[in-house]
Amino acid sequence: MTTAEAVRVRTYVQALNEALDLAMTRDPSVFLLGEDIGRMGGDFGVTRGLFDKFGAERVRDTPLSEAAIVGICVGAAMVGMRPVAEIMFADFLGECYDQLVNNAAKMHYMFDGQFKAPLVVRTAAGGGFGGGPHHSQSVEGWFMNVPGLVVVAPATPADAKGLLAASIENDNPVLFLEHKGLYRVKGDVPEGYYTTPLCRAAVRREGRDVTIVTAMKLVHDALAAAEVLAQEGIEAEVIDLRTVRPYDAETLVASVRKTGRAVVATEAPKMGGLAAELSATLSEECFGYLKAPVVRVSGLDTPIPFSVPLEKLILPGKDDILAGVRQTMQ
Amino acid sequence: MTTAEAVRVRTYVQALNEALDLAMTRDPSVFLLGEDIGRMGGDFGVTRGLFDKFGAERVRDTPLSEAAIVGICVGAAMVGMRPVAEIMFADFLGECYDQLVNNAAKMHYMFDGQFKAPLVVRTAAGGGFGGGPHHSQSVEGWFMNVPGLVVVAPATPADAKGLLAASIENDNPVLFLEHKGLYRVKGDVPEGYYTTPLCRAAVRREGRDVTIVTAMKLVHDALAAAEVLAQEGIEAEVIDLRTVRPYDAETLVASVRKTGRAVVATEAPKMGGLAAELSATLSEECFGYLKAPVVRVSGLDTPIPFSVPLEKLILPGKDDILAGVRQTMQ
Amino acid sequence: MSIDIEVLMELYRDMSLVRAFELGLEREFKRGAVPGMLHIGVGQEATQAALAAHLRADDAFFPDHRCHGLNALAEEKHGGEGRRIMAELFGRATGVSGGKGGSLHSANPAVGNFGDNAIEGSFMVTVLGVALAWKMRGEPRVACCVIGDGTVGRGEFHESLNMAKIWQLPVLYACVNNGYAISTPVAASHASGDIVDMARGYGFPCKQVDGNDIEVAYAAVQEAVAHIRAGNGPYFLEFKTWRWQGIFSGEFRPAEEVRYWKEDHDPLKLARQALSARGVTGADLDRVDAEVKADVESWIQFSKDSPMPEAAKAVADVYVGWEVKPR
Amino acid sequence: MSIDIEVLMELYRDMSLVRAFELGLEREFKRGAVPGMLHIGVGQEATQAALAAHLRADDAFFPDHRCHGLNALAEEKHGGEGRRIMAELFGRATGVSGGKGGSLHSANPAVGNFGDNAIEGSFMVTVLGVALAWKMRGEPRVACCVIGDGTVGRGEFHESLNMAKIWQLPVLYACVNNGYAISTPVAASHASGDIVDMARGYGFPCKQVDGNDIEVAYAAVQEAVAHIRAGNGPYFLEFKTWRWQGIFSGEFRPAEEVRYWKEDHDPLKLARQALSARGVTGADLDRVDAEVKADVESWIQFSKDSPMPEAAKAVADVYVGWEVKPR
Ligand SMILES: Cc1ncc(C[n+]2csc(CCOP(=O)(O)OP(=O)(O)O)c2C)c(N)n1
Ligand SMILES: Cc1ncc(C[n+]2csc(CCOP(=O)(O)OP(=O)(O)O)c2C)c(N)n1
Ligand SMILES: [Mg+2]
Ligand SMILES: [Mg+2]
Repeated sequence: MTTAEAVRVRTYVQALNEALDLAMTRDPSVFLLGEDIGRMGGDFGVTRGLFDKFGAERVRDTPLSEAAIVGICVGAAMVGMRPVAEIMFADFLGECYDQLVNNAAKMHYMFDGQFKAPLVVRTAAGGGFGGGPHHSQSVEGWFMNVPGLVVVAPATPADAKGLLAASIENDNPVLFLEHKGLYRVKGDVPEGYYTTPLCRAAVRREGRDVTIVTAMKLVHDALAAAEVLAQEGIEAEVIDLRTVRPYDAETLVASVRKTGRAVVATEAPKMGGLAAELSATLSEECFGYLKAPVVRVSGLDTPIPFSVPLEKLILPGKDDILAGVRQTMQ
Repeated sequence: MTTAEAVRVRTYVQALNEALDLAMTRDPSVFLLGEDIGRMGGDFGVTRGLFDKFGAERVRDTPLSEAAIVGICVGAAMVGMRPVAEIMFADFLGECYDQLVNNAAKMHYMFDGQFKAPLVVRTAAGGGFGGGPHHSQSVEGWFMNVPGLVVVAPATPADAKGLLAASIENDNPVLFLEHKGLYRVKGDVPEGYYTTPLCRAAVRREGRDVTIVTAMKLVHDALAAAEVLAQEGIEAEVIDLRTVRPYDAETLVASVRKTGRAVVATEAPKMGGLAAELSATLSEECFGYLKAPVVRVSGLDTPIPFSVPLEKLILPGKDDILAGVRQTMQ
Repeated sequence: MSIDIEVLMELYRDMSLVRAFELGLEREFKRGAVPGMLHIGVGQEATQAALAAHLRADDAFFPDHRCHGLNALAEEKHGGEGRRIMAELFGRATGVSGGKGGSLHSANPAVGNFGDNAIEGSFMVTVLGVALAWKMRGEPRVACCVIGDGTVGRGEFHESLNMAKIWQLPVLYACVNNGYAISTPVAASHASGDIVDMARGYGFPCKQVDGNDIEVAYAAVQEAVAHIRAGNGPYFLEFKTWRWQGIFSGEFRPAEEVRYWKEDHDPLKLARQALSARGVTGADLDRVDAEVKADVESWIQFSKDSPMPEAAKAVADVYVGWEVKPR
Repeated sequence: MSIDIEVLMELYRDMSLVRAFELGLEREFKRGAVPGMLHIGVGQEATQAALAAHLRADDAFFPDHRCHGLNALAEEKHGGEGRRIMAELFGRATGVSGGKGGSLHSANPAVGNFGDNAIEGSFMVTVLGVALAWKMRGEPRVACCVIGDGTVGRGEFHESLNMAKIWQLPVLYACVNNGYAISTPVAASHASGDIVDMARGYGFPCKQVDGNDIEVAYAAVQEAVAHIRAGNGPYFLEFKTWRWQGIFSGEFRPAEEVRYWKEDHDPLKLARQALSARGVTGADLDRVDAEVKADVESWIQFSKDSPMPEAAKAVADVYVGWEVKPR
């Protein structure tokens, strides 16, 4: 972190709003675009007040044209702007997948470094509120196999602010995942402008017996699980990835080599996503240190159903993490 | 396989063409659509002759509207047709990602089984011919975290035919990946109509010392590597996945439990794709059996450059598989 | 162009049902009984009733996010059960999608309801496939998609209209122009505030009508459906209307605009005026209102009394033919 | 509307250069010296020369897959080197994209070349961002995208034209209608064989011109660029033209059509006629042809003599600021 000041309690939404406000104030090349982000302040209120402060030129409402929203970011970034788009729900990224994967992510490489694509695409990810199959997905797995893209996923208000500021400053295209289940969560947030480094995990809790690697909302479930485990004498180390691609393998590997046990917890389906990458790397890099197989605690391999009790069944939570840890301790 | 007959030598392209021809002959609900698949017979000649045989109604040229091409498949499948689309290059799937991921893959689930989406999207994947960043990608990693989707990837002419027929018969949405480096490859192909079961791997070569799990073009590199290794007294078992999602974990796990060593070889970038899923599952399921960490032999974590020597550097081949195996043998 | 009084009465009843459905639903949503998000179709009843009147059970329609009412009408008209639309919104096992879809994925192909897609507008290309299949099989059916003005921003609008034209597909585009996409006025989103202007370039019939005048809307759908069913290819209808729901809760539109649409140009009021001009008494209409309201209340009760889906449903139907493991 | 003879001579020279470039390139491709795929712009030289004449170094253009010639002209006119476009096609370190891009990703922002995107038409939305940035910064530049008739099938066509209009962005759409997308005739792909018909609904100036008559094409681009630069928002130009290249190798089009375009309506022949009507001799023009041909041959030689990119380039520039490990 740089130049942190007084610390106050803020929600995750407020923290994001502060980051946008401060980034726009210090850098005239930063501007926002997305659906209903202007007067209305965005579907979740992240851009609230910014239209009044910065005007319609820098806080732009768009049509429902997701491909164009991201395309505009890429083009504007090519000529030195720092656009920050809001895609209302992460599920809609399918509409601009080409722009992110084939254009933004490859821009710097395929033109031999002549262009950069310093853009941020913010979006609301994750389930747990009865949003159904098209408003609840955890989409980082769609992008894990895409070199050139950065995927950031804050778990706390302080990180939401610092990582968003860092993402805007960063010269790479950043997909910035905000978990809907965290928007109302409160936490200490330093005043003023600061950045939290990308690609660096945070050890949220130290422990000697098992490492829980996770991100976003499940960080909180993991910490709650760790409390329960502590009462049983099991000391879990909880690591919050913060950036999921490229991620901080060093910190994870060091922790798992220490504890000898690893649980990887992600909300997305188990097969083929972030959880698989983490389990693979930990298994490969900690071979010989591991006392038990890595356990993936993930969403079930299904779409996300609307009905609340069904959604509860398919998404993982504290109890599933507990079960996962116990499995590694056997 | 069902009802196989006389065996002849055919190319992969011819084998695919036979599957389409036979499937269209036996089932009037099968039809084809895509760009330049009619008179021209497709960019790689897979649909050659079918326009003349089946007419413009069942072999439909489309505009450059990839989203619509897949959307049409979904809609037609909802009312009982079995559409087979050609997306000219796999890289263009970014344009129809939403239709595949949010519509086709979730259709059966989110409407409680009331609809099915028995469609096939065929596409040309893979690099190695100087196609550059937008005509060379291995895209299975984009879809590995998508429940509801089937991803099929044949390595031989016989499988190309049998798996395509099976994909068309199957009631799920199938993404069918044809490797451009295999189109001209020849092999024995049974005459007549037959299907090769989905989600079943093939053991291409038996061996006791190490298991190489792979798919598509790299199957051939792995077999070549196994020949070299055999001369050194190392007997490699080579497994061709054939279906990459959902894949045949049972066969892989049994093999690796037997050999105690595993190399996972994929053309796509290492991080976050199919290779990660395989390494994770093998590490988790074969813990205690593994004598060495699973090794991933993959494309480098970069886009695919145009220049031929650079492309050679970033794509894996026989030598990289050899190096990977030797690493597991240490 | 005057409609039979019996037909007009039925249309009134349908509109009244849509309104009762939406108001009852909104009440339950505010009470917390309905999970997720909710888009309410109050104000757009005439459009929905007009579509329901002409679409058959063996046609297909893709409803948008404000079409609970249309979905319920399709159930009632074609041998289904309107209450199963309500139950779906409550996430119950008795819902048309077994509770797995909710507001945005309520489908029942038996009554022609092919389900919404919460990726707004994605079904603009799906509808082509349905229409193509029917055309290939020589079945004179109509495939309809209901899209909002905002949804017209999606690139699929172009791919869809273009391909519907070149293949002369039996597609009815029913564009519900209620002036806004969430908070964004149509004029700020589109090259033209009149969506037909953007559709005309594709060279098939396009018509803009008053979507709140049930007689006009009914006649327009009738003509469009006849055109399509006769094998003449696609038709684009733009219904000018207005939604009462603001941004989720708050009202953000000019007071005069609100007053005009709620007071002067409410589709139900307009229909009542037309009916009383033809001799129907207010008491008769009140009776209709009371009946449909009672129906809706019973549907709400049915929904509340219905069981949640069984746990096994969470992993059912991911694939046809393969099982997914429960936890 | 008559053009200065000096200007016309320069345009002829430019067209001749484009043709020589493409024919030389095609020859080397057939010999196996150029890897990958190749789309040749022979027949479309007038469009490319007209664009090159009016676009400045500080404008931006997104060239399509047949625009090697336009790319080379932009180099030559704005202080770059045409031979670096050739070298890029050979995948050499001296290419504008260091050999990493090839035919479909040759860029050089110093001369306004923002690079092609091999996902046809994806840059139709990218161009909006460039134009928006300039508009926000008050820079009177033009952002141009060159698209084929086939590419118009993409949904981004709609998203792009719509947003260019609502934000009045300085975008020049240069649509090269050569009658086919690979093997598919424009009439089989589009609601109208005249692409302007589909563009007009967006409410900004759209014009269809003979893309093979350099005087007409030149004047059309001049007018469009002036309109845009003056802050009047987007402009759509459709150039009617024809490509000599068939489907990769084979010819599939009617003989009469081939004859018309190659014999009667070849842009170079037309320009020669116009110039000789104004007194320029065939020998003068032949000299121009010989000069540019010699240039192109030297570029080919330069390309062949250039080194391949260094191995380190394979993993360079994936991310700004982070390294990717080599094998
Ligand atoms: C692709 C996509 N983008 C954005 C949204 C979020 N969203 C839901 S409804 C809506 C507004 C739609 O406006 P309109 O089509 O006019 O329908 P209305 O709500 O006015 O009836 C938006 C932006 C979405 N569901 N899908
Ligand atoms: C999104 C996408 N779809 C398909 C292709 C394959 N493709 C390359 S060029 C081409 C035809 C383009 O036609 P047109 O725009 O008319 O350009 P022309 O080749 O006639 O100059 C196609 C289909 C592609 N590159 N990108
Ligand atoms: Mg609207
Ligand atoms: Mg063309």
